[in-house]
Amino acid sequence: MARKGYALNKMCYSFNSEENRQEFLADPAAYCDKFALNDEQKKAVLSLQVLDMLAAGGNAYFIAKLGGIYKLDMQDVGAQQTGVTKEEFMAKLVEAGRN
Amino acid sequence: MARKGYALNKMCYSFNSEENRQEFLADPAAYCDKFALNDEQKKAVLSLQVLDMLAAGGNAYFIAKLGGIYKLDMQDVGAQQTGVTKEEFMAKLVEAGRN
Amino acid sequence: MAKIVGGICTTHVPYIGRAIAKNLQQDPYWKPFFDGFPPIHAWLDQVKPDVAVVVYNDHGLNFFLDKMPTFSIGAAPEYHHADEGWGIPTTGSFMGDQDLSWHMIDSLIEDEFDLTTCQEMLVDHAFTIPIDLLLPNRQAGSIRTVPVCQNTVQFPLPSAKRCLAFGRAIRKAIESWDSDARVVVLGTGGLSHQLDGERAGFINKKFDLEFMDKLVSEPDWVSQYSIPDIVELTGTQGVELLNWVTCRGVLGDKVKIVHSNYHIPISNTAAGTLAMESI
Amino acid sequence: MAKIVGGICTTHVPYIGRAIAKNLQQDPYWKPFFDGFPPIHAWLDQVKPDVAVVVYNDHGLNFFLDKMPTFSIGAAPEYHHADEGWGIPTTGSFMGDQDLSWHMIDSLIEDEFDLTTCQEMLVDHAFTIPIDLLLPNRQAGSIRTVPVCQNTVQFPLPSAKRCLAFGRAIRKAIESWDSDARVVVLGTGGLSHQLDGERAGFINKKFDLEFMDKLVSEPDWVSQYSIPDIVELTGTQGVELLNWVTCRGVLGDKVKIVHSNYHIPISNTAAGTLAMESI
Ligand SMILES: [Fe+3]
Ligand SMILES: [Fe+3]
Repeated sequence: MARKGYALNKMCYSFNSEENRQEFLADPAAYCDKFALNDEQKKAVLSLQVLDMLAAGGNAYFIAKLGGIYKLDMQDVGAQQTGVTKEEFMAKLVEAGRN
Repeated sequence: MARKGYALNKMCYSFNSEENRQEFLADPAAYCDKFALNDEQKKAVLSLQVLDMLAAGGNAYFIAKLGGIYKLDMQDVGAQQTGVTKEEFMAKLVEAGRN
Repeated sequence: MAKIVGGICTTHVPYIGRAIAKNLQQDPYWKPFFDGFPPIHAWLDQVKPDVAVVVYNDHGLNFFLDKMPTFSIGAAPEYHHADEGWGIPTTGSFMGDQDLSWHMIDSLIEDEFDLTTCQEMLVDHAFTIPIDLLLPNRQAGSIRTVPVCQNTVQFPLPSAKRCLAFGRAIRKAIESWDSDARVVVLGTGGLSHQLDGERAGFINKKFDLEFMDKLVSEPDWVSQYSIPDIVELTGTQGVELLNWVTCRGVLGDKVKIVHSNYHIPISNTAAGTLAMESI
Repeated sequence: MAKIVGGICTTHVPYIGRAIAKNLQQDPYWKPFFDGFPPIHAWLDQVKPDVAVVVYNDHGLNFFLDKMPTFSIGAAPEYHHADEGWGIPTTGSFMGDQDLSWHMIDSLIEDEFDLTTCQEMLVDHAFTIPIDLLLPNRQAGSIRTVPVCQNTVQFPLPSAKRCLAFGRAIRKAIESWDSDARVVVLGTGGLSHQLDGERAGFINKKFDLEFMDKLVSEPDWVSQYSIPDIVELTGTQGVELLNWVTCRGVLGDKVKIVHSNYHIPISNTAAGTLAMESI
């Protein structure tokens, strides 16, 4: 997985800079091409599908920087990946503290 | 020594790029200031005194990149540091192979 | 010789930075977590550390996959936080302690730990948030720091056994440092959480509580678990408990608890806090 | 399982790159050095390696003092040379072997070597020149490579004992790699030379010859020397012989010499070459 995701993770690492985040937002597809993402990676990024990014070699810590651009917090991301609403996801977390 | 020489070594590391080498050559003092060299380091660089650069914390491998800018080879640098002519320095090397 | 006054392990969820910035300590969501700190503040007022050795993991600020060290140590005059890309506030800078950094580096490489040395280093929320939690009234320069960064991001990771040995070697290094400084050790991250995949939101309270208990009484207990075991038991990011393991190694054979706290959830994470003193 | 066909240690003086570029192999200054290679070329034609694991040290191309690893390993699809600042010609690129890289990384971290992994990596003259010397007719892709970089630049350095253990662990890794590939190991740098200070030009023929002899017959012999000892005996840059030590570790208990050569000077350096086969 490590080798597969390098280009995607490198793109996400670039999002530590506000200038790069703005460049991405102005034209996400062009920014993906600049980092030579393959089709699978590009499609996952443009559709903002976290599970697909992971399948394409993305590392959770780097993908989180892409989530940050869209103001997705970790509960949004968790809900998307587990196919539940954000409220359901948060309720599940609270539940884990009960037993 | 390591901590003392960081700025000097960082400047020398920048000489891996031709653009930076040209910028240095155009105005060595200004380039030293850009990397925040202290007075001792700056003086050593501007006078091209290798022993002084070493005393100011320079690392031999990084200093060599500065030597490269002035087309000094390792025999020039060796001769300067040991206070002999280049011919004498080279003769000493050949001599080391004899015994 | 320098004195190790104790160690504190605590979570470092980025979200906490926002709660501090907005003064939400008494907010019902945050109160059970922040309530874990006043007893530790009181203890720190007593033991008065001069230097903090902070064992943490970088999350893609200072290190990228082009140069990903297993163990790295800062040796800079100061350390800065910077934009991490996910919109948390950046904090002030931190004074280094280059004497201790180089003493540790010399001692640890002599002891066959293959360090990466960082004479310039950005520190991320995993370094800044625990310090802000523990020293809320910190002035610039009121504590010096040495960052010790462990890879918990790119597999393969160092084993729990290796981290414990690393911590013990750090103890030896600090104790042989010719200084009258008082040193506190931090271990940041965890406890159980998983951010990625179909198991996102996974938390394991039972294991966390046992881990905290054994960390105090029997630190080698965790060495029975491989990295895949730990990921299975605590989640892909729960593996950050390796930073707790290293911190525990620094504290020597026997410790007593100063204070502990455990609360679920902070963001997606089981938030543990554990302050210990060597005995 | 993969087979280790043997190992070759040789100097990597940057200046050699220019001699190759200008075809000076028969020039009187260069001939005694280049004459060391045809017997090794003949041996390589026989043993036909598919992959070269190259143990070398970076001289400030890929690594700066902000992130200086003790041991790092490349895990990239290919490796490029680049401008090193001192005006030597840059060479073509080198194919990686990511399967072997990751297999080595997994095995070495399991064996408690605290690697830095490099999924992108520039290789400097210490990597490129020995390959150019050994495979003068190399086509792009005719050999795959795994760079193994050791810190010999920023003190403290790993001990000779640690390097030997590292080499032995690399042997274990390669031998457990599920592949029918034939692997050659290179160790580059040295032998005695000192570039800096009042002792610039220092060369120690007596020690070098003893070192080459003992490296073959009794590899642990060098472990008696500390890093300051080695600097004293071989010069501040002679300490690059650590790359030879690691290479020797990969070759196992007993080896025989395929060919050896020793010539003073190339630039400021005693140029040693030593090809060995495991027996
Ligand atoms: Fe974390
Ligand atoms: Fe070299």
